[in-house]
Amino acid sequence: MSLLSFNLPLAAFLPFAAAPIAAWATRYNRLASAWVAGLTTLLTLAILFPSMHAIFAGETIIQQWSWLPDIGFNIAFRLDGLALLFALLILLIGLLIIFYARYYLSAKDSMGRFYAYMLMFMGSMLGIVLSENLLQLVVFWELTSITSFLLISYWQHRQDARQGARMALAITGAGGLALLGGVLLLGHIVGSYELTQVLASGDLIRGHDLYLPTLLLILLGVFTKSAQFPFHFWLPHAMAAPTPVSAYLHSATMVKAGIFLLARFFPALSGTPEWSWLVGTAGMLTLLIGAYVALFKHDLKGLLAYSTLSHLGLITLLFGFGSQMALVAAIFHIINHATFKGSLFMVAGIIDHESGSRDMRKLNGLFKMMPHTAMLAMIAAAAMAGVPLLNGFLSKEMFFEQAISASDTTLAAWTIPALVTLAAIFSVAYSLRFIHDVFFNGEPIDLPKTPHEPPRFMKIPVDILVVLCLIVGVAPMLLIGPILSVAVAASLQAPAPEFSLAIWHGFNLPLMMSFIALVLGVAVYTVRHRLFAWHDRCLHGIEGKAVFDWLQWKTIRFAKKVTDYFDQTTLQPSVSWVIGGALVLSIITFFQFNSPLFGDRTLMEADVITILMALTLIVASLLTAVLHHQRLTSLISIGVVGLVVALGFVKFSAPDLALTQLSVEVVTIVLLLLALFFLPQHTPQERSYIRLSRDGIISISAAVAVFLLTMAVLSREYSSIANFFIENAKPGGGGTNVVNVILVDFRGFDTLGEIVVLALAGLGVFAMLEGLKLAAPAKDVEGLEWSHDPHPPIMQTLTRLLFPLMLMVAVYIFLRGHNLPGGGFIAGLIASVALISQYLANGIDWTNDRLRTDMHRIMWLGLLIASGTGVVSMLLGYPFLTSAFTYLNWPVVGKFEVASAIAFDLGVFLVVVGATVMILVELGKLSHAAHFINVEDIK
Amino acid sequence: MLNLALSISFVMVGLAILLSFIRLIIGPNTPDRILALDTLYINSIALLILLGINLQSALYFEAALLIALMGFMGTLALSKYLLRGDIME
Amino acid sequence: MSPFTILPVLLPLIGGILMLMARPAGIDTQRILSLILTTLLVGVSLVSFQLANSDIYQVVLLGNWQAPFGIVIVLDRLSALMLLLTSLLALGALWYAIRTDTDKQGQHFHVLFQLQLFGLNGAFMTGDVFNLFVFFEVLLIASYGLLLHGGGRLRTRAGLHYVVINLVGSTLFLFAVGTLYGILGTLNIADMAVAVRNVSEADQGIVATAAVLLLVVFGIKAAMFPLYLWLPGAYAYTSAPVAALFAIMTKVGLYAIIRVHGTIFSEEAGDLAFVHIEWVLLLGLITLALAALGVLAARALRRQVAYLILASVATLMIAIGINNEAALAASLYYLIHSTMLGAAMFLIADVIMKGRGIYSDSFTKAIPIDRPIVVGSVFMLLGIALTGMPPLSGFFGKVMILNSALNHPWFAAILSVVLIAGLLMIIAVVRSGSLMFYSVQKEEGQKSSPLNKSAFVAVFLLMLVSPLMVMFAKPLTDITSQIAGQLYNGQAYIDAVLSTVPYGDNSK
Amino acid sequence: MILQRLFPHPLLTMILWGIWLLLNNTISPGHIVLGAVLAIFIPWLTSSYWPEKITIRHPWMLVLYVLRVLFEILVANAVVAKLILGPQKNLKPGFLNYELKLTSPVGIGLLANTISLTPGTVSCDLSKDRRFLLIHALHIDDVEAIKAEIHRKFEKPLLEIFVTC
Amino acid sequence: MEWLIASVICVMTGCGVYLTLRARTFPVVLGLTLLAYAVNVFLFSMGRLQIGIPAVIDPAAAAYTDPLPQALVLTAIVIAFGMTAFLIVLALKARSELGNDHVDGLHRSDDELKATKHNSTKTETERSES
Amino acid sequence: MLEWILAILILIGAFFTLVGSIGLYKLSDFYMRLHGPTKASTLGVGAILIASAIHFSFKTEGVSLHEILVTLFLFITAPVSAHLMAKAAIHIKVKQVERTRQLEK
Ligand code: NA
Ligand code: NA
Repeated sequence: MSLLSFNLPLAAFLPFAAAPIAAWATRYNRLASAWVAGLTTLLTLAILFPSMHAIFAGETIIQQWSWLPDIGFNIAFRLDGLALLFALLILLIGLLIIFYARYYLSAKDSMGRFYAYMLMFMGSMLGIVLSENLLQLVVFWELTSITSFLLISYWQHRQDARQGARMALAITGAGGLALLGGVLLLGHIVGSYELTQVLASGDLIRGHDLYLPTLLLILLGVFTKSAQFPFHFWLPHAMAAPTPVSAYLHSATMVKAGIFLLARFFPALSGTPEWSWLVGTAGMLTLLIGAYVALFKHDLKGLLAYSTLSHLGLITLLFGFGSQMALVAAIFHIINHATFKGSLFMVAGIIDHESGSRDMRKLNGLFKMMPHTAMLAMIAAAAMAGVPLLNGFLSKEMFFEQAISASDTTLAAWTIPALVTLAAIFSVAYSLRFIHDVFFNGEPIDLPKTPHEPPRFMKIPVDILVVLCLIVGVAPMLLIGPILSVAVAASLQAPAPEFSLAIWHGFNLPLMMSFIALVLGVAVYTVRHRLFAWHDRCLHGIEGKAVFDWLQWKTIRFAKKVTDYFDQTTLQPSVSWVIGGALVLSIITFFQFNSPLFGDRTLMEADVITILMALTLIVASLLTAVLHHQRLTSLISIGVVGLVVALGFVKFSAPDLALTQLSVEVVTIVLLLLALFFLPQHTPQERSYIRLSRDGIISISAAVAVFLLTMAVLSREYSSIANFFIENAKPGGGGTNVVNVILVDFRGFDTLGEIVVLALAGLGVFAMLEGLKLAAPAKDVEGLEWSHDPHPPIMQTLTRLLFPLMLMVAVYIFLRGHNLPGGGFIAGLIASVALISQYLANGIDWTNDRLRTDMHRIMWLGLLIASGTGVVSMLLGYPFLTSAFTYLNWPVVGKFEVASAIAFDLGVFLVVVGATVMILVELGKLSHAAHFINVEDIK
Repeated sequence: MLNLALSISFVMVGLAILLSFIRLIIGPNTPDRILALDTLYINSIALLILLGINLQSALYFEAALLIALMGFMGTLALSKYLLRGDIME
Repeated sequence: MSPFTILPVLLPLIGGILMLMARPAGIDTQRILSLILTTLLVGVSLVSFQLANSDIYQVVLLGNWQAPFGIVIVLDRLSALMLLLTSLLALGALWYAIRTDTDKQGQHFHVLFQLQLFGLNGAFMTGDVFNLFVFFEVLLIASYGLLLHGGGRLRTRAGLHYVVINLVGSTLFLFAVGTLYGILGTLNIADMAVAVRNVSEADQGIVATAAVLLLVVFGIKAAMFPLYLWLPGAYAYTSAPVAALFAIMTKVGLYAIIRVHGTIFSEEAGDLAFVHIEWVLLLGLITLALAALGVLAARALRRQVAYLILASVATLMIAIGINNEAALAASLYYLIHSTMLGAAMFLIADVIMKGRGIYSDSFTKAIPIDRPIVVGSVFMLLGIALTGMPPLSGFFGKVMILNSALNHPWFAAILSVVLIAGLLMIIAVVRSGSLMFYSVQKEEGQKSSPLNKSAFVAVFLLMLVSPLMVMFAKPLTDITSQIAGQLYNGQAYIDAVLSTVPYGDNSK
Repeated sequence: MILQRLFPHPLLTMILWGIWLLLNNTISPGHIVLGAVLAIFIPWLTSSYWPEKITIRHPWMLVLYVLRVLFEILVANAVVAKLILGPQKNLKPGFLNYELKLTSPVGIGLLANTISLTPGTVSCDLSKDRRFLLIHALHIDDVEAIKAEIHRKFEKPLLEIFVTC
Repeated sequence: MEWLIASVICVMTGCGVYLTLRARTFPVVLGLTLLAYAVNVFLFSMGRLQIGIPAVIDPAAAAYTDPLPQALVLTAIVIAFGMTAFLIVLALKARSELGNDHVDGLHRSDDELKATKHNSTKTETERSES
Repeated sequence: MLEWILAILILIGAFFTLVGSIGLYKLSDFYMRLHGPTKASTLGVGAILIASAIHFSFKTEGVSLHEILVTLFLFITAPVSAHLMAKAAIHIKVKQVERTRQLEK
């Protein structure tokens, strides 16, 4: 594989790879990172060099590798004239900037960080211009946003740097996201993200329904990046960056990325009125605003920034004209602008560097102190103003020409040339200001440093650029002709039109416009002081940043409002949302179907006693809710609910459930009582009727919904898998109590999970109670002293008597569980209640002395046994939790069944005992650590 | 005969439950309510046994047994709560 | 069926028991054991992943009972992915917890941790709706314990809210499961999928209602609007390693939607096909919008991170809601990204918080932290990844999702919400990042605590996932595409589950 | 000695054995064996919860006592039913303090139980020194008569059954 | 009979939801307990209502009720018990940490007020009322 | 004959259960009401249990005596409950009807 088959990705990748090296190299030598950066740039140039021949021969090089073919995301690079032009701009100007920055940065500044960021930025830019795949292009596009953020905020201690960087990132990041959207749409329309195909599908795209949204999204990307109105305001604030950054990013390269896209997508998107209007309007407005505001900036870099805006607007406007020649002019101006603006920024940097100020009101008469620099600045500024024999003049002439020819097609024929000329007037004026205000105009005022010529090498990059301005201005075709030609051809995806870059086209309208601009520009400059005063009076403070800040502030405020509305860190609204959400979703969904609410299953007759019990249950539930302010009463009435539910289970053929419910009920009451001691005995009345009615509505809706749901199911027939269990419980599971066999065998895994839950509850309670200190009331609610008899002897005696009996019953319930109602869980609860009754009657210390077992141990033993039975079956080659049973026949005892499920159930039993006792006893111990306080103190 | 007796008994026990429950509702004191709950438990035993006879099934017996054995725990705890606040000390 | 299949569930269960047994031996023993077990679990998950890397489903009939009568454990590509993700995340979180002594701040950290993994893995592998409920409860109660671990005022309150909301959720779960059983008469997911096809028109409304109820339940876990309100507090106020582990918790909800709804209400379900899907999409869009606003509105870093997680989960919901194979594949790619990077973000928030001393994580000017370049770079990369900026995994995930939505009727809404939300998050994270790392001032008497380097390793490694996901995007997306393909071929799952015969003698 | 440790409470063992068989409603050999094992094991397990030894002098008297109590309950039920169903104003409820001769805690417990089980009286409190039992009676005509009755019917037999320890 | 059961579930649910929406922890615990009862009965009734035919294999039995919902409810009861225990202890912990038994805690510390400044003075007053 | 005995026993049991609850409902202070449940727990439940024992002894093979246990357990637990409730009531000074005879001292 030759280098030429992968030099494009390599070129884009190399700067990224070099970035960490540059950062690292600075540890050893401050200048090492500059060397790394410079050599990397040269190397990258060298890597691209072999391909250039082909490009000038009109070829397009595409190097691609399939990466994510499913979404059309390939690693695909493209080198054509346009890409080469931009790549050269990026690399050559980059090289000069790297050179320049080495002298610009002060000893305090971290060279490593700077050059690392620079290299990453360079790589990102190369990535954009070399991308064949559009998604890949978006990646590099956003990378330039990120790296430019890093570069702008390079002096991170400065607030303006941080803010400017953030703003730039916000705007260009937003544009990047829009571009992503546009590219996705483009890919959707074309069916590919490959540029080659997209460019070949111009008619398809323009004719597509999604053309306008696509265009809008892509233009959003373009306009934000290239700082077109109304997104222009980030650029001046990005000037907080070190000047090399401004020179590189904000004049030569990054801001041109948007322009690059206009050139790239020209064949695919242009040629429609939408294109002309959108692109043209944005360009025109930016051109005017930039040129106008530039004049009023007292900051050198501010002036250059707005001037840059203006020139970017100019280029954009040219693309808006949409003609082939306009494209030529646009691309030509891109080159020219990069040269003169780059040099001007560097000059500004030199002045700043040497004088310590950029304020043109203080900077005066520098010509005497730095004549060389002044010469360079004057030439570059003249190029910017469009003075003949300089490159700026040439492209500006072409621009005027295009403005005139574009005006043919519009109604208000004179407006475009007029406005363009107006912009040119201001352009001349501010260029003049840049020169005259700084280098002449009297003596410097209060400069921090005495200015003198910078180090010789610092001027070399400026020298080179200014010389280029001159050469291009004098002999344009010599240097620019070939590359411009291939770039235009690549942009058009068609042979470039005939163009001539002659200096002299005769006396024509454009020349006249140039002349007017020059003359009136000088005139404007001479009346500048009056203009400044007028401007300060009328237009001062109107700025895009204010709008941006306001918008951002509004957005954040809105965000906070919305977020606070939902996320109040309050429980009740959250619960209401959950219940309300469930109600709304299910009701809407139900009515999307044509199902009747109720089915036609024959229902059962109700008998008197059931009606009575149901009424009891209903009233008890209501009582619990109504009386919840009296907590103890509420607790008693929930006890009734539990009891009646258990009775209901008995009535409807669920003895196991009844037993479970009964035992759980008992334990729950004890549990809640233990806790209630440490809580207020009464719930305060709620006075908010709004809340009460809201809760009432939610509760009643939930109740009605559940009623309907229950009836809806119960009034329908169903067929279930139940028969299998009934048929297989005995032969397959070895037990006749089908519910128990399901629990320990068919669905033993559920039970395993369930005891883990219980164990975790116990451990969780244990962990929570550790070190918990609570206030306990020293008197009861009525202010009565507590009874002095903690363990009434009669209770003591009789519960002790009961203890062995309860254990006996627990064993009984445990052993019968497999065949008759009962089982490990219920037995565990009985045993727990037996133990707890001892704690209750005799106290914790007394009982603990006798128990001498840590419940942790009981729990892990239980878990171990339960999971152990499952593992044993695995060791025998059966799936986890497979049960086995057999019948033994012993003398005297007779025939009995031995089932592994019993072992499993034993595990359940132990965990239940361990967890339940742990929970209750740990809770009981709480009073040991409690400090007793009077009820009044709690209130 | 037996069925008639059972029906009457069910109604009587049902009434008993109702009366106990009314006491629980009206109170007036917490001990009254505890007492009512305790009585409800005992009434439930009667109901369960009757149900067992009615349904000809011995499977409901254990429920009655458990109530007899453990139902008092609630009463115990509630009473102790009134006496000491701290029921396990 | 391989006996190995059960191990991802069994190992943490035994691990939990061992931790409990090792309690008397002290925290050091528990730590070593816990690390060994979790590393083993990573190994087991890797093997499982390999095992599942075929079109064959590994089905275990627990108790050797034929589905749908017994409970089945199913290892397919998706569950294997979730297992692997969980174990890797767990290892990172555990390492961080140990190196920062978080596990010492309360009782039973390691028991809870292992059993949390048991719950998670069980939920990922079970093929039974009710068993899913049980495992939800296991993972929830373990998460309650972990969430509250260490205590503290705000943590306790957040825990209380979390617990109550989830208990309401559990109630809803049972209502939904009950209804489904009451109509379909079965609990096995595969069997339900078969039963749903035969549901009469008269019963469809009820089944659909149950489906949506179930969606609400899963939506609570997944933090779907309007059920997400537990998340910001819970994630913001628990300890960092727990929050990191919780990055997978929201994914359980999404997983359940994919698994349960995706299987039962699949294309073959007739009128009931994808009855849930528009809700997922709609609520996902709303959640994303609110999450982005939350990121922007946050006044402290941890809360911002919590909302970032919410946003990534919402993006996943949208991807699932788009409902095609490509979108699902994209969502799985994004799921890996969101889980690992979200976890890393919580950890780095903790690093920053600890570094800033009394200023904690509030967005105020504070003292510079120790090693700002290392921490700052990692934070920036994580920020880039989580806000979906290139060139990290978040961007690629997002692009894949959007690309898969191109033909969706709601494309405009999806595109605008995703892009605008992305922008808001970028703005917010840049603000907080520049505040945390740029806008700093040295102060008399305030010293930042030194960086815990060994704990930071976990953050760094988790962060590395993002570039790796980009570098290996191709193989990774191949895998996610395979998973999505398998998931959209629900019939294969159903056949595999229902046709697996018990081991040995059929009659046992 | 070993026997003592094996059967810390022989009576309890017997009772538990009986209970096991009753619970299972069977006298199958298997259950007899299992019941015996449990009846030995459980008292052994719970022996520490029984701090004082209970020695019963005349076990058969306990049986007699139980029968007597059952009979008293039967009679008292009828009496009290009449009282309850009759007009309330006729009722003369009241408290009385019953001075105990019994000292064994189990004995006192049984007596208090018996009193409560017999309709019409409820034992409400035991004084701290365990000498007085506070009793509430639904209807009191003659306090001393009630006390005497309690002593005659219940306490005296119990005194004979339980040995002081 | 079905109407009765549905009514019972309905009222338990309603009361449970109402209590769960209260501002203090104890009623919330009671509410969740009631909700658990409600859903358990609901789940149980999904096997349809059967009288006198428990699922215990007996040669004399003509039919059996559906045992599966019963097994599920049993599991659900146990889990609900564990959750209730956890929650009530958490309520105690919250009381200890937050200083009162309000579900949101009354006394917010300054640092949190700074961190999450609440727009809703409404909720604050509402909270102090309740 | 058997049926008659059963019917009578059941009715007796139900009757006393009802009487107990009537007492609970009707009597005028807590201490008097306390006497109600003792009726129910003794003769009320007892009679029904005997009926059950007879019923199942004849209906199924073998005698059914486990009903005795319910009574046994009740006889141990019910008085403890009553005792504690009374103690609690006295402790919190629950009101008595005026005509209640007070202690001799
Ligand atoms: Na000047
Ligand atoms: Na205590």
